[in-house]
Amino acid sequence: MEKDVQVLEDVTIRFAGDSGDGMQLTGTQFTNVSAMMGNDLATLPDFPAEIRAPAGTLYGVSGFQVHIGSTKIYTPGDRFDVLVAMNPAALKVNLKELGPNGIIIVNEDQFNEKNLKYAGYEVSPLEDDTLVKYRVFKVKITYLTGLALEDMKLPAKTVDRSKNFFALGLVFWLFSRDMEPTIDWIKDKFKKNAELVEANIRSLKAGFNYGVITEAFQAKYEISSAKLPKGKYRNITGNTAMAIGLVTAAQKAGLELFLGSYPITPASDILHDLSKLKNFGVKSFQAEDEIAAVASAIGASFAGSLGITTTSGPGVSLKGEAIGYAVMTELPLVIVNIQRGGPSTGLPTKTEQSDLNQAIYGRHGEAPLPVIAACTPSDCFDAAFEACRIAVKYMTPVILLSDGYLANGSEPWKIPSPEAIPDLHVEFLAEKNGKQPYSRNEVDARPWIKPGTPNLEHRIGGIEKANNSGNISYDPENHHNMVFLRKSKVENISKDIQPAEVYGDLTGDLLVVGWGSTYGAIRKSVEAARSEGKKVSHLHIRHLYPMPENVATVLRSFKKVLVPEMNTGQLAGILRSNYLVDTIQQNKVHGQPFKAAEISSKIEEVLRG
Amino acid sequence: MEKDVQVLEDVTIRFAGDSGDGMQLTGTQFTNVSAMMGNDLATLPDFPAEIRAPAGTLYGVSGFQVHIGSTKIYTPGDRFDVLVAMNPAALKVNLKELGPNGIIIVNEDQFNEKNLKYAGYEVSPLEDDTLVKYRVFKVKITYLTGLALEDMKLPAKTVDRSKNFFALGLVFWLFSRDMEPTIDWIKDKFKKNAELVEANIRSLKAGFNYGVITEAFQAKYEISSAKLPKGKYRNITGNTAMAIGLVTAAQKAGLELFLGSYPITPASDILHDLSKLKNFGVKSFQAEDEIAAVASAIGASFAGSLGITTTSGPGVSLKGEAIGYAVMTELPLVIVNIQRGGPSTGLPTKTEQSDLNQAIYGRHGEAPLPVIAACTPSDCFDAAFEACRIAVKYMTPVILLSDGYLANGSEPWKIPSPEAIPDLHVEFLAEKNGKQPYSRNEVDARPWIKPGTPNLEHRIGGIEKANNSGNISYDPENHHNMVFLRKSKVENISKDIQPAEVYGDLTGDLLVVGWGSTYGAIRKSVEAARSEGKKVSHLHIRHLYPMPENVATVLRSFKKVLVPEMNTGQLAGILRSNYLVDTIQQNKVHGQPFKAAEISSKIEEVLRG
Amino acid sequence: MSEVATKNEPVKLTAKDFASDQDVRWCPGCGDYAILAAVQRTLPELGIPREKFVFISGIGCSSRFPYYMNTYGMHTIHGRATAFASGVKAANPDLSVWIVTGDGDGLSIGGNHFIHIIRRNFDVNIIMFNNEIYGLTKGQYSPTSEVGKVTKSSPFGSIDTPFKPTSVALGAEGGFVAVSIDRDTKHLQEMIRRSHAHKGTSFLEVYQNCVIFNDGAFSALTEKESKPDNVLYLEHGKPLVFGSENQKGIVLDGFTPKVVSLNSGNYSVNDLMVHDEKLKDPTWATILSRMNRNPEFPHPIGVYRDVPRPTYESGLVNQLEAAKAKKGEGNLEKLFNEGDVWENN
Amino acid sequence: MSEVATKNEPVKLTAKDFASDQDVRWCPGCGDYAILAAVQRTLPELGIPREKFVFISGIGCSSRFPYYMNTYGMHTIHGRATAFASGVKAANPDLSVWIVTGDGDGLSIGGNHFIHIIRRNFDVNIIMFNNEIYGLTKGQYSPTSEVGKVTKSSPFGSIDTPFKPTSVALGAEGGFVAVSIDRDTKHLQEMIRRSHAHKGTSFLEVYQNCVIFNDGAFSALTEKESKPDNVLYLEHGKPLVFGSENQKGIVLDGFTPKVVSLNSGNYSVNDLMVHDEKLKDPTWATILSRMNRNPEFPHPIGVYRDVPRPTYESGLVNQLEAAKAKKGEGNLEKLFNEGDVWENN
Ligand SMILES: Cc1ncc(C[n+]2csc(CCOP(=O)(O)OP(=O)(O)O)c2C)c(N)n1
Ligand SMILES: Cc1ncc(C[n+]2csc(CCOP(=O)(O)OP(=O)(O)O)c2C)c(N)n1
Ligand code: SF4
Ligand code: SF4
Ligand SMILES: [Mg+2]
Ligand SMILES: [Mg+2]
Repeated sequence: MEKDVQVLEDVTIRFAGDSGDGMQLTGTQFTNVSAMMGNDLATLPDFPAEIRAPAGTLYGVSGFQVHIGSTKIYTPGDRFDVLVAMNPAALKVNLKELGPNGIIIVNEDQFNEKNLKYAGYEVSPLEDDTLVKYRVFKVKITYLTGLALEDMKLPAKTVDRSKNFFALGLVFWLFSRDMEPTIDWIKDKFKKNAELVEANIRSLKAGFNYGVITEAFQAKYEISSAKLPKGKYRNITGNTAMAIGLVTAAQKAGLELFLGSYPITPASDILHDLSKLKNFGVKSFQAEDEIAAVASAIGASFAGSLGITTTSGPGVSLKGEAIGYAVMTELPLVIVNIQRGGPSTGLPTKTEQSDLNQAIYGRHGEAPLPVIAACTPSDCFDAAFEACRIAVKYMTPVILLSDGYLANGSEPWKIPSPEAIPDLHVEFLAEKNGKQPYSRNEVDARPWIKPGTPNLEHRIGGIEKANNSGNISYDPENHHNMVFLRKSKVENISKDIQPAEVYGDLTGDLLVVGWGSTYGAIRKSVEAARSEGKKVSHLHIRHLYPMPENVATVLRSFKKVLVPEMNTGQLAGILRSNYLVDTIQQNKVHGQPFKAAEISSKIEEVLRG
Repeated sequence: MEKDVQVLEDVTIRFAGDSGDGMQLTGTQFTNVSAMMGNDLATLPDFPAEIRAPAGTLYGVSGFQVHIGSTKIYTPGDRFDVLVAMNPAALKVNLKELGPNGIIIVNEDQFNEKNLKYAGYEVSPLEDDTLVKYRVFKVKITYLTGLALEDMKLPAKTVDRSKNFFALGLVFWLFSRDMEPTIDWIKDKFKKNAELVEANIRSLKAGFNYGVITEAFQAKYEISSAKLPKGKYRNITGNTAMAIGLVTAAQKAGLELFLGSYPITPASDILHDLSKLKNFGVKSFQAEDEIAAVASAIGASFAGSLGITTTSGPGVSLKGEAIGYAVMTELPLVIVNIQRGGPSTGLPTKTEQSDLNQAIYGRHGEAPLPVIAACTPSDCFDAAFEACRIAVKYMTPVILLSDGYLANGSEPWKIPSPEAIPDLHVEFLAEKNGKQPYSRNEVDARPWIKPGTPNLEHRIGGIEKANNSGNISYDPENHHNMVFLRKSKVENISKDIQPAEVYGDLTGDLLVVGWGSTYGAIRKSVEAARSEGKKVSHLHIRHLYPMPENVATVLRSFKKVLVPEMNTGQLAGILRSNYLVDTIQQNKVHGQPFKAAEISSKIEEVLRG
Repeated sequence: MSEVATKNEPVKLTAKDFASDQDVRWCPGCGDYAILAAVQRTLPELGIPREKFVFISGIGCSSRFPYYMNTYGMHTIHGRATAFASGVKAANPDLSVWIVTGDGDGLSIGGNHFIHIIRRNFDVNIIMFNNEIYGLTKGQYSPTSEVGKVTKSSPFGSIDTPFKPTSVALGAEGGFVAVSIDRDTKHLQEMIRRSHAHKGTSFLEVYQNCVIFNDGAFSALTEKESKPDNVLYLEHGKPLVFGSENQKGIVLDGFTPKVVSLNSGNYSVNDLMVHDEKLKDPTWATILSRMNRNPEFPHPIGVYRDVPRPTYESGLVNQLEAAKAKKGEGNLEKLFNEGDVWENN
Repeated sequence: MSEVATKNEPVKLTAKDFASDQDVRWCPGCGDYAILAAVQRTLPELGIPREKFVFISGIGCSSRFPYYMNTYGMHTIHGRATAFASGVKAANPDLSVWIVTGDGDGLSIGGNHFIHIIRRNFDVNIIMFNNEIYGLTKGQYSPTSEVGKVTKSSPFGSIDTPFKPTSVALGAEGGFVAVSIDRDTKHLQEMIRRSHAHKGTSFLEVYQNCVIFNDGAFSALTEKESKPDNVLYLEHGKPLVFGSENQKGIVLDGFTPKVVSLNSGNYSVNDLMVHDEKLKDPTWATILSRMNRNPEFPHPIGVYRDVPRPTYESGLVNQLEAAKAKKGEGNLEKLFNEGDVWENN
């Protein structure tokens, strides 16, 4: 049977099921195939806090959302157009974000009494009018997968674990995806188990063919490839990009990378990724806690490595004292904070931007250090590189902020050529030449002296030091001067960084200012507003401390300033303090990224009022 | 021989010598006697960082400054009028702060070659013209003490240890002090050693008589008693006042006080003081580190005690995570931070105000909590009481800031009547009555439920909680609401606190805004400016977060706002952010309190230009 | 705690009374379920009113425990449960305080508080769920994981020598040290009872299976075929015998334990070491704690050591009472007026 | 470290070469001076170029140590020296890393890093100055202060059972554990040498007199009259003899050591325990570490245990080399292009 083919500019799909249903894997495969077919895209995995919650429960639902398109994609999509729900709980949890007239594909087999009860449905939503506004496709996925594998005589568990490939196959068909990359992937992934390879490929094809054959679907869709800049691409998550960025910086600086880390959601994957890169000379050290993690990284920096420590908010709260020590000893160090919902343990698997104040102010004493934030998954690569650049050039700890959304979300990364990446010149002091441990160069950085170098023996420590000599000094004047020297050294970095990115005109009615992962949602909403002729621009601040010099001027060139943040207004507070500029806040602390539409309506509201 | 008696309005004396010379004791005795004679006063001890540095060294000099007067005394004195220098190093270190035409009393016996060399004097300053501008009294204190004790046949060490009493006796004579209280004190202090009692009293009297007899001194001085409000007084240091304030609050709340603490300069004395108060039901727990200290205090609060933890900056940096937990679990807790020079280990024995930003912002996530600062030594009592009041009324952790200067400095404390101190009504939930662990009362506080209460079993934790039930909740809306509820609960405390204190008119040319221990110096300089007819007022902010409601209006009623701080401008930054008001900063980070004169000249500068 | 019971109405509770209304959210098959059940079954026997129990945990899968107990509870922050518990117990010694922790929570980030609470000897009960892995963060090696273990954070195998939790506890002056297994319900209940009975800090390590990230770590100790050769049940006053037919035993050669066969004719039961929990010196307990370093040896399960010493909170309370007896109940008037006081008129 | 020496020019340094230009600022009479002198005197013998030494400390009087050594040094933050040192050694295994800590720094706030570095077995040397008090903060009790000790923070006497630092180290898998005394210069130098010689974490506890806040804490071990009865010098392979005329010895009754008189005629030297540092099981060392719990017993001074096992950094370096051998030196081009890559044209 021939079906209609409709061409879409973009589509957002959410795969949802039990933690054990393999939804992350299914979503990732769909993503990778779409990427390879040239779509731009953004993804949003959404894990439950439980490792493997009991099947069928609401809190055990695991989701993976992917937004693909033939134009630039900024966000994983405000709502989704297609919901694949492997059980009633997945339907229940996700239905409210399905867009008007959206497509629902359900595994009908799972809509039994027990599961309906778990999901809190008294009557099956497939039977009443819950879903009348949507296009519902009830598919007996479990049953059909079973049929497809019948002659293989596999254990029931194995059959059950293949059903996500059936679902994936069906969605592949629906959106005219190429199955080959996934088939290759299955072959590689399960290469030690020929039976599984066979079962999964069969299920995938069965799902695809179901789309071809059945009458249920009237139309299928196509999404043309996006006009991304020429080049090689791969789909990349923020955490992987971060790990690669850090290693790249170490290589370009000619340093060994030492990672001192302690596992914590959502930062652990950076530790995992870097642990694999031993052939890059990466020494990863799983410390006993976050204090030991940062302390060991500082020790490694003292010894001449690039010391890195990765964590999330609670870990940063523990590292404060040691970070202050790095400020005092003026050693390079990058502290990566993958922010999550706070305060305290908060919402560990959810995203938030609430650690900005802590990054800037969260240590005792005057302990200034540069703070940088990544804005998209692939930007984590660049932000990591930039953080390392500043750390080694200025002999300073740097805090690099990302968040749960960037960490696990993904997008196509235009793979750079390693040669095109600038070198980070690091020179260790090799001979005295009149220099002392706290001598200053043209940017007020002190020399980096590697233990093992003859005649440069010296001691550093957390007590105030005399400038130049670095000896302990209780002298009041010296203390005053050193406090201000450390501050001005960092503040002068503002001359050595890219101006903050302005999208749109340099003056206007409204400036929407953001930082970090709200980048995409803000950009999309500002783009939309501008396309309607509104005088709105977007200022994205990547360097939070010190800020680029252009921020002051840009802020003052707009009638109003709107600051959307996933916190209660931390950047807004800082802008007010720095620039005495009034701000309008838009704050959402839901553990979820902003939807572009939310910002769009705020823009309208502000412009109206 | 009769001598002139001159009446002074105030005088500042600095006692200085080796760490082993007993200068703290000497200064304290002079202070107490002056206090009992009705003078107002303020003191400034100045310890070396070393426990007992080698005799004669510059860094081993220990000083104690006391400013007494017959009028209100706000500071320990910008400069001193009298310097008692027990050795050359003490002279060298202190000379630059001796006022014009100041009196120097030196122990001539110590000006030997060795000591002069230690102090870096090539020629004895008693021989060249180093001291021409001063009135120098060379006294062979060691020799004369020896003479006075000759027939007692004491070991040389004991004789040497008595010489500070000789110096004290001499100063007592010079300022017409009464020796009796000190004699009583000696009798009590050394009651186990009759020989020491005798030796010290003899030395004291010998010093006094030396003043009477010798021709060296032409005049002696008197300082009339100050017109302090009627009442009973004692001289008190900030740390002692803090300890008493905390116990008072616990008693007035009908709670046991649990102190979880870890020693750290300059906070340890609070631990020491509270450890003695076991008959008040105070349970003091010296934990293994600061994390255990704060965690145990939170545990104690959960169990129904008033949980307190005392520390200094580095300790607060370690406590951040647990403090966030107290925010989430909404338990009362007072975190006392006796600020010292930072960052890192910094200048541990010196004073500074650089932990304000940390107090307000120094935790991951949105973790708002009230921040209060004491402003004088005796005010530590009131501030401690206020911090406890807020903690138990609002079920919230509170950060209470003091600093090294307040901690060790002293002033007369008008002893309140315990009955006049208000009760802090604390009610534990005893029965459900429809309440849940996270129900809210009229000020949005949740109920305090003591384990051991039947039928109210419940669990708390650091994961986001559903309002009312307090159960774990991953619900996005609930999280958003709870983040804002915790914030508004704290911000609404602004309605329940005293307005910020304004000294002077409510409008004018210049408002000098301060917080914490700069209170005295600012007040003195503003008083001076006003006495010259300048339109200057002083706004003192005791509640730093939330601020009292009057701050906004007052700030906007002056042409200029000057913010002197012992940091790089932390309060200034907050005022700018909160009120969009431009500030002029005066920052001194010397590890020493401001001198009133420094602020006076800044006031002039600002008014001029 | 037994005084508590007599002071109050006799309580007749059941396991169900200790189950909270919260859904238990561990992975299906996780060993944590069995431990929860064992605790819920044992508490009613202790004769303590439910409201006097407090369960305190850190962070980890295991540390979700308090939510499932219908008692007072604190789910605290990672590694600090022991420190929170110290405050709870000091503030109210009348409470029965239970600490639930994991091998990561208790021995990695929480190692310091762990050794300090043990030396101070608060009368609290620590149950450490040792699954030799970080469960909640999805599978990194822990301080009890074996050398060479491949995990997400040790893709080439761990190079950390693991701790023996019992050795650490003994090195820190542990007065009560015991080991049990999630699957061995009866034994586990007995150990919980014994933990409670000990006055002072009791440390109970429970081998716990993480089905997702470290499945089968203890299968040698739980599977029918292998268990008899790998588990040595300790009983006070009894010789150390094990094996499917009780055909093996432990003798001591100097300080070094040796496995001997009772069938060989060279050794009889009378030659074997006799277990003594009550030895003042912890030497024997230390030998037990290190026995299973060698694959030939069985894992000693049971109470290694049970030697009381004064508790911290009793010392504290004594000092308070002595001070009150000596100086009288604290009086603010007196306190305010200490030292040199003068009057201004 | 000995390879290091051969790789470089032979160095001929003296104690003076290891003294920095900073004034030593301990209290006159403090035991720290003697330890500093012993270290400065011993290092030149080790045949390591001066620039390869790194001294790392935490905070405390003792932790001022690095400032006085003309080597590389880090005076870090309270309790964390061991953690900083782990990073230094991992980053550059070629350095000779020495950690100086106090009983408060190393066992109170730093207890966790202490036990973890020991179990991981970095090849570093820890010297703990144990004065049984907090010196720098002016006299509070420490985790090694005895029960009942009256200090500023324990005005009614401490109620904390103290740690035996050596027991803690052994419980944490310590491979080298030794004890010396500040006043016993020669012995101390020998122990420093031995610490250095051990591959892996060496732990040397030095009893150190704080003249200001805990004067005489170890006088029984240092004063001429009392020393012979209170100090037991350990020598590998030698029987445990002590007393002014070597008239006393130690025998073992089960696991329990007993003091016997060699004059009584009941015991001869041949009956005594013979010290063995090399026993694989730490049992004997554990007995030594707890011996002086009883006032009748002497304090064992010397090397309790010296049993090497692979170091952490060697494991780390091996993994790096293996990875490079297998996959080749890391190549960014390859790394960037891992996984599914596509071309947009
Ligand atoms: C300060 C801090 N660091 C890290 C984490 C992340 N974290 C949570 S649980 C855990 C380890 C859990 O291991 P374990 O204690 O063995 O418990 P299990 O999950 O295995 O029961 C870690 C590292 C955290 N929550 N807080
Ligand atoms: C985070 C932190 N907490 C507390 C302190 C205060 N402090 C400095 S040294 C010290 C204890 C010192 O005792 P010990 O390690 O035994 O060294 P000693 O002075 O006796 O040589 C303490 C509590 C600090 N510097 N930093
Ligand atoms: S991850 Fe492991 S320990 Fe955690 S709940 Fe699942 S099975 Fe249990
Ligand atoms: S206080 Fe004690 S340990 Fe510190 S330097 Fe003085 S004598 Fe030594
Ligand atoms: Mg575990
Ligand atoms: Mg000490």
